[in-house]
Amino acid sequence: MSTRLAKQGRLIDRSKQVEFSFNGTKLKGFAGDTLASALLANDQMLVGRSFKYHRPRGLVASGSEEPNALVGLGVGDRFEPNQRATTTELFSGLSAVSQNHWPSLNYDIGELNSKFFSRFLTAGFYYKMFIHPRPLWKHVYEPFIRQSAGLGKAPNKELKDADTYEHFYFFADVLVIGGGVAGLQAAKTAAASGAKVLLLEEKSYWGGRTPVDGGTIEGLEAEAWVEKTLNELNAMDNVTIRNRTMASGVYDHGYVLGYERLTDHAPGQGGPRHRLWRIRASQVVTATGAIERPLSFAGNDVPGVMLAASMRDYLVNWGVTPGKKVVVATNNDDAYRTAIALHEAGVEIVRLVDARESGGGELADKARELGIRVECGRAIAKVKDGKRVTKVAICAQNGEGGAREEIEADAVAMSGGWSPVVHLWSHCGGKLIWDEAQAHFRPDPERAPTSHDGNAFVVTAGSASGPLSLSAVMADAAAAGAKAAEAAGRPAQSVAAVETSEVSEAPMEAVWFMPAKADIQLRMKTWLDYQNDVKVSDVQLAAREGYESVEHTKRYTTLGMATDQGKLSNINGLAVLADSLGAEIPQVGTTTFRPPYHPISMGAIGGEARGEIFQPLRKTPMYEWHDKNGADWEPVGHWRRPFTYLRPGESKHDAVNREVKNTRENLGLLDASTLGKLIVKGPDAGKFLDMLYTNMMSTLKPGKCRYGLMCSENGFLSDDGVVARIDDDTWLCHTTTGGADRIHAHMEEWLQTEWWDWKVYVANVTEQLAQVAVVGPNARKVLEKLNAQAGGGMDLSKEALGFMEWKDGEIGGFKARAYRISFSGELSYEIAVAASEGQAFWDALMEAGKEFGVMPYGTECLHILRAEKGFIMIGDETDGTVIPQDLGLHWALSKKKEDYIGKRAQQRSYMDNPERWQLVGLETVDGSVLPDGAYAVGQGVNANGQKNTIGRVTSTYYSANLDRGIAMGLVKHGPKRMGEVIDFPGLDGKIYKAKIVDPVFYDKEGEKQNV
Amino acid sequence: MLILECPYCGVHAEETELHGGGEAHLKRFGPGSSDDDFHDYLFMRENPRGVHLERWRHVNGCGKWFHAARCTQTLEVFATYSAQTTEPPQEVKDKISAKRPGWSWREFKG
Amino acid sequence: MKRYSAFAVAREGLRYHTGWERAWRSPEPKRHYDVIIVGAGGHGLATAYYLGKNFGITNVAVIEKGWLGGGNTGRNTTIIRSNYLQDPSAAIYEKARSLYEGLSQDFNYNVMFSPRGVIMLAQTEHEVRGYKRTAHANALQGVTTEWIEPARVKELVPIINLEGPRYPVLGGLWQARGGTARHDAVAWGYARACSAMGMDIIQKCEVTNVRTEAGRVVGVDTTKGAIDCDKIGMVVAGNCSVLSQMAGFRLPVESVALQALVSEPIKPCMDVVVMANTVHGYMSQSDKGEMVIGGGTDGFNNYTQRGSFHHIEETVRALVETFPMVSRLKMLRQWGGIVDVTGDRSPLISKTPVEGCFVNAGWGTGGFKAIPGSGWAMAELMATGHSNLAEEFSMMRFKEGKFIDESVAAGVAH
Amino acid sequence: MSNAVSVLNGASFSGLVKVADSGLGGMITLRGDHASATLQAVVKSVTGAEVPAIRKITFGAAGAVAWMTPDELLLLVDYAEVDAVVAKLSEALAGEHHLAVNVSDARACFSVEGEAASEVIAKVAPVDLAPGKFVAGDFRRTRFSQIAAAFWLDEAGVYHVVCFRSVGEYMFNLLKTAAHPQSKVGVYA
Repeated sequence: MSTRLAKQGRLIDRSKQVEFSFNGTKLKGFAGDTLASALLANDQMLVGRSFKYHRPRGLVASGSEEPNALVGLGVGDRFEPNQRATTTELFSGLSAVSQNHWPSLNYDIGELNSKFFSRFLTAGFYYKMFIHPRPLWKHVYEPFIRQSAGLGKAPNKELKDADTYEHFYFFADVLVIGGGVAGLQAAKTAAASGAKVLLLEEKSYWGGRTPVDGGTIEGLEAEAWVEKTLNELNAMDNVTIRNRTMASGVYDHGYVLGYERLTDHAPGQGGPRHRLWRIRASQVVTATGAIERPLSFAGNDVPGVMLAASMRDYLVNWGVTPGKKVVVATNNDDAYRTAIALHEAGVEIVRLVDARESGGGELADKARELGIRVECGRAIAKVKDGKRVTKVAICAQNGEGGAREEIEADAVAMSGGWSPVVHLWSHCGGKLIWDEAQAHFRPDPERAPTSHDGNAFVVTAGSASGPLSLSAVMADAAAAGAKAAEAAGRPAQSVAAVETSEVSEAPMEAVWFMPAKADIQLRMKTWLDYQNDVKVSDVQLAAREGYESVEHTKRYTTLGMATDQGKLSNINGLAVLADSLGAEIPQVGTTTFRPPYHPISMGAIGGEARGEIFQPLRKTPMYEWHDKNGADWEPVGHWRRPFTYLRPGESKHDAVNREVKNTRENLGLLDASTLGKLIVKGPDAGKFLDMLYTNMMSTLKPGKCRYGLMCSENGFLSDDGVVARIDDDTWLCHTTTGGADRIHAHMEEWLQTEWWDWKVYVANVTEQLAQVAVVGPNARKVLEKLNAQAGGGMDLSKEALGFMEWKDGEIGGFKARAYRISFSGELSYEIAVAASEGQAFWDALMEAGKEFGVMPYGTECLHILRAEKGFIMIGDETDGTVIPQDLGLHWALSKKKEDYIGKRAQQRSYMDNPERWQLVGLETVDGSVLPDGAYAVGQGVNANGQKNTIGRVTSTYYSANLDRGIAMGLVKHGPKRMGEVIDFPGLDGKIYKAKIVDPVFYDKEGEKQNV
Repeated sequence: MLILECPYCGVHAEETELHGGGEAHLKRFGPGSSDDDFHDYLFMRENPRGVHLERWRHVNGCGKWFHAARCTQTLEVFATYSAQTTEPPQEVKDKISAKRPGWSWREFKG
Repeated sequence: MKRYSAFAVAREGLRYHTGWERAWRSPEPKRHYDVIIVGAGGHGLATAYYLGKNFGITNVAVIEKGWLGGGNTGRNTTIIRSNYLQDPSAAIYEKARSLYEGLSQDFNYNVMFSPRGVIMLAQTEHEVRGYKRTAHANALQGVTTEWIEPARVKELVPIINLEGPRYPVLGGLWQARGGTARHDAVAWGYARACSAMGMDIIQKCEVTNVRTEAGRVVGVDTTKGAIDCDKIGMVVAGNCSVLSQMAGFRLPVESVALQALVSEPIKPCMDVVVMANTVHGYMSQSDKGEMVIGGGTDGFNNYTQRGSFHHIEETVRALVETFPMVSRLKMLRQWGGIVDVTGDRSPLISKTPVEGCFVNAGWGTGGFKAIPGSGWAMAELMATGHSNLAEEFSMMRFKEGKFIDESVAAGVAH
Repeated sequence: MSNAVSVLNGASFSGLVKVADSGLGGMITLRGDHASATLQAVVKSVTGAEVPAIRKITFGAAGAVAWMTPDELLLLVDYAEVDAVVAKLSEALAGEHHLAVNVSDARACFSVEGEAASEVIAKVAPVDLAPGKFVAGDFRRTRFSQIAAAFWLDEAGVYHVVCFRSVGEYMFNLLKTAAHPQSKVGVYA
């Protein structure tokens, strides 16, 4: 059984007991425990179920490579699935539940199923099954499969995450990733050059493996050296160090993401839960260490079978042992350290099987001296199936697994050698080479990832480079730190050798199958990927079926696609694949390494952008007034505009109709502040505007306004608005709400990149001004009243300010510019005042307007009023495929100009084509409202069997003033077909019959606006 | 996440301050041009796997458009330069040649 | 070729799966083929498949630089829908969708087409109008879609947050027979079927030159030697510009990065595909339980298959806002592909200035859903010189100004 | 004028740092040739400040001048004086190509004050704010999370942040969030 020992546990504080719960059972651990070590201390060997077969799963590793120990952590709005027990620091009140089982962890139906089916459920199973009959996949097979899919439970769908997140930008000369002895040494060396250094460590503690493995550095025990070095680094102000911060990805141009877990070890303490560091480093040192590989023997997935070095971690760091009678299996010397450590801690090593005929070095001798039974050239044939280890069968490594000796044991420590953690090196294109001696892929320093300047920007340090001995690791780390600092532009330094203790180790031997010629029964019980249940036999099958590319095998078997992304399984799987193909491992190659190194929270990625700062919300100066007065908001880009103003008990429809009638009969106010206002000034401004607009602007007289159209270079209508000429060399261009920034950018683009010799300056003054449309028969009255109250102001009479004229002056004591323009057909003024005074001006108008029946109106009323007049609306009549000619706007296309943006495009055959649909008005025969977006059908079908269409509705409304539906649309030969009735099939199954009419429905002579 | 140095304000701007503007040194064809010329001007973009000359705008910055010489295969940036030019200046061509001997792009060569 | 079936699986299970055949052969190239398809992605393999199936042309080689299905076919978010606005798009995507319905049976290989339904959320008045317009158009195009109200959206997507507050859900365009499929299986199923017809799929073979004589294509040079052919189909997505240069003509295409990501697998919580275009994000849940998430493209030419992280941030922000529970999931893996985008963001299935040379490209962000229809139309064009499905997608359209613009209905081309 | 109110009307927040709406300030966009002697003279006369070097802000008795682009300056003067100053500029520069326009009301301005100010801003802006990297008199246009913004550091170590008026509230809430009392990063402060 696994248990806590009386001694050892360098990371735990036995004086601080911590209570937590697992599957509802109250358990105890110590401060400094991880959830994993605490579970082991409580003899919780079984921690989860595998993905496919629901096999019982126990802890295999001690770090983020752990594939099995995934739990649901927390409750309610802080619940999170798939948290690794090995990277979860224990805290008081921690609540964890195991995953992927029903009804319980111990008795799982899924396991019974898979016990029976597993021999059929091999790689490719789903591709070969459930093909007939067709409907069953959706209705029977897939629902069944989906129910068994997934690992952890989904968070509650109704709850919003209780935690917050943030980002932080940081710039460094040298970023060192990994706080083991290599990372510390690299940081120390780099910092000595004066470089600005950032050092990140994903765990809460520093030093990595070395304090566990032992050895001395500069005469100090590893642990003491780590502490000393940390203190030195902390004392330097060019060094920043951060624990609990994982570098999750390396991206182009030295961009690295750091994932800092601020409160996961102490939830609810306030402040952000995670902070995502957006780091720019000119050089990156990856001191990410190496990961031990499992051995491939039958039953290597039984709870209690663990990586040898991880077992040592649990012993030394947390004082727990997974068993009392341990079998150790290895192909290298490092596992001897585990045997020795366990033995010295009083744990019985029932057998150490070393696959190497020649056995190990110094450590092996020491083990024998301690009386540990070491057998060379031997292997594990099979671990007896079950929820924990009970029996282990030993056989000769070089055989099929016959002549087995069965021994009693409750845990197995295995070591298949070590693979450098190359993920971060590879994210941005770093290449790997195969190291035959160590049987692993390691970074190829000659083919490092390159940055904006084309130079390498990632250097590896320590065992991440390949070497495993302490002396080699420290030497490599020091060199890496110096190299990075120099590449970051710091003076070169001669690196002094770091003195370390040395143990001579015998070379490892690659062992991809245990025993070497294991038969199919054994291979079908030999796991490569523990979480996804991929076995040696699956990879061999994939190869046999022609899925020869490593990517094919990965995808066909799901090897390495689990939440550990194959940290333990990839190399072993590759070796099996290579063997099956009779190829060399380097020829087979690896799959692509993609970020993140280890999963990071979506919350952290989103950062602070949630709730009210999810996106910027643009507000006009009168926003709060609208909000208090019933505004029903409509998002328009990042702006929000009142769609209508609801009165208590009023429906949207009624509110809109009220506004529509009142504006025509009395007085309406529209907040038009969102309309774009661009000042264009300079000797060449007229010439410039003549290129930008389809019509002539250079001839506009100061004091006058003109409606203008803009097209893209591709010929399509992009924006419209009223242009006012301010003085000889100054124009003010109004754009649509959406157009302000877009058209400003459009102008700057042409001025900067095409006509840079033209003397024109543009300024966007959209937000400088609050603009109010004062509309209706009483418009002049209310403004004159304001002037009267203020004892004077600008003359707004028909004579003094005619239609399509503007002037500056004062209105009601406000410095204002008044435009006599109308988008409604009513007597209408648009008044611009300083944005800071917008609310005051609006208040004054509302107050003075009372006696004239003033009401604010929203965008829907605006749309209806313009539709009644047959005015087009960018975004309704236009959609990016419409040219001015389609809308009968030929009058706005200057014949005098040889060029304007879009003119050439409009001369192309399909644009200059009478068959194009043209703008008309549409009136339903029965007065009803045409459905939005409806198409008019013609005769027959096209070559692809689709019904032929002859037109479509572009805008459609109920007009309260005319008490009937009115619409505009584009219809083939439309203007030539006045009076014809055409059919619009609705989604409701009805056919709407509409007559083609003139688009001007109201006040055709335009008398009302000219009073 | 690219970094480009804006030649106007000198900021080493990260991509989020910038807006990509597509192929550089386009020659505008207007009324009177042939269908082919106009078509090529609007749609036939250079799309090399390698050296590319392109436009960027420092939109969240000084607002200026500029040109960049960049490798689309490695994302190496050879140089950034003024937008007020119809062809890459000699020193820019030299910088590219130093890294990609024998390069060519439209009518321009190393 | 041995058929796949429950019986076969049972039989093999009893003999430890020793009897399975290769899914496809790995032959050396012959000296000459009637047709060479360059690119063994979904579109290329589908083209070859329908050349054989519909026109009896089986002396075909599909040449692939890397491994089959290793481009965008193997790295997309597997959404299948045909609720497009413009007639030519609706026609070819609906053709593709209807072929997907029967693909598993057609291949005797389960591509796991899952018509679970696709919703495109309307979160602004403009989108409401756009999607109603699309629904009207679809009704006339023979594409079954419907406009649904918020309450129905919530029924279909329990994890959605309807209220906003920023962009309340105003409804959605619902295509009940849209869905997803297992992307690798689509490529593998086509490959297996092509191989069974005697076609050669030649992987790890890069085309280094396209040989022409008197304006006519005569063959290609490859890293496995020269191969002659009567016709060639270029179906290489992001690399089409490079290949067309070899044949001496240019394409109206630019290559940019498109990114996607998956969460760690969780128990099923969302059975349909949801696209939220106002906030730029879309999401579905795979049969493994991962939330599969995609967003928009980068803004610059790129061949690295790596995108810029701020696009991932924008997408995740959008989805956290739309599906609050996503905040407590974790990103397991992010990746990028290179998509080829045309001037109107619609594809090219077209003859080229070189006789006997055809191109199928420009699918941008929307290619996977089109694979069967694209292959069907391309095969028809290559075999007969004309295809109604392909006609509007000719590269000539840019000269005439006859665009196929799908962005107009507030839609995106994912 | 008494009717005029700044976007958040003087609101402020205290957390890691103090964030406050700076109230109404006079702002003028001046486009023209920085090298022009006339321009330099009139800028000096209305603000007391020299035309700044690239990415700098200069201060004078009557105001300040910030470098926006190679052909644009931002003049900071008293809100009440803006019209008069614009008139002076236009008059003085009548002879050369220029554009002077009042943008005072188009802006929202905030001060960010406190030892953690650099860290708070570094949470939302892609700028290196390590000590010595961004100093008093530096002026930077960039992005604050999702909006365009400009900021500078004064002699007193106070950051001044400017953005468009319509997103003033977003900016305030953004800075408030970044200044959460328990969100100290602890690298610069």
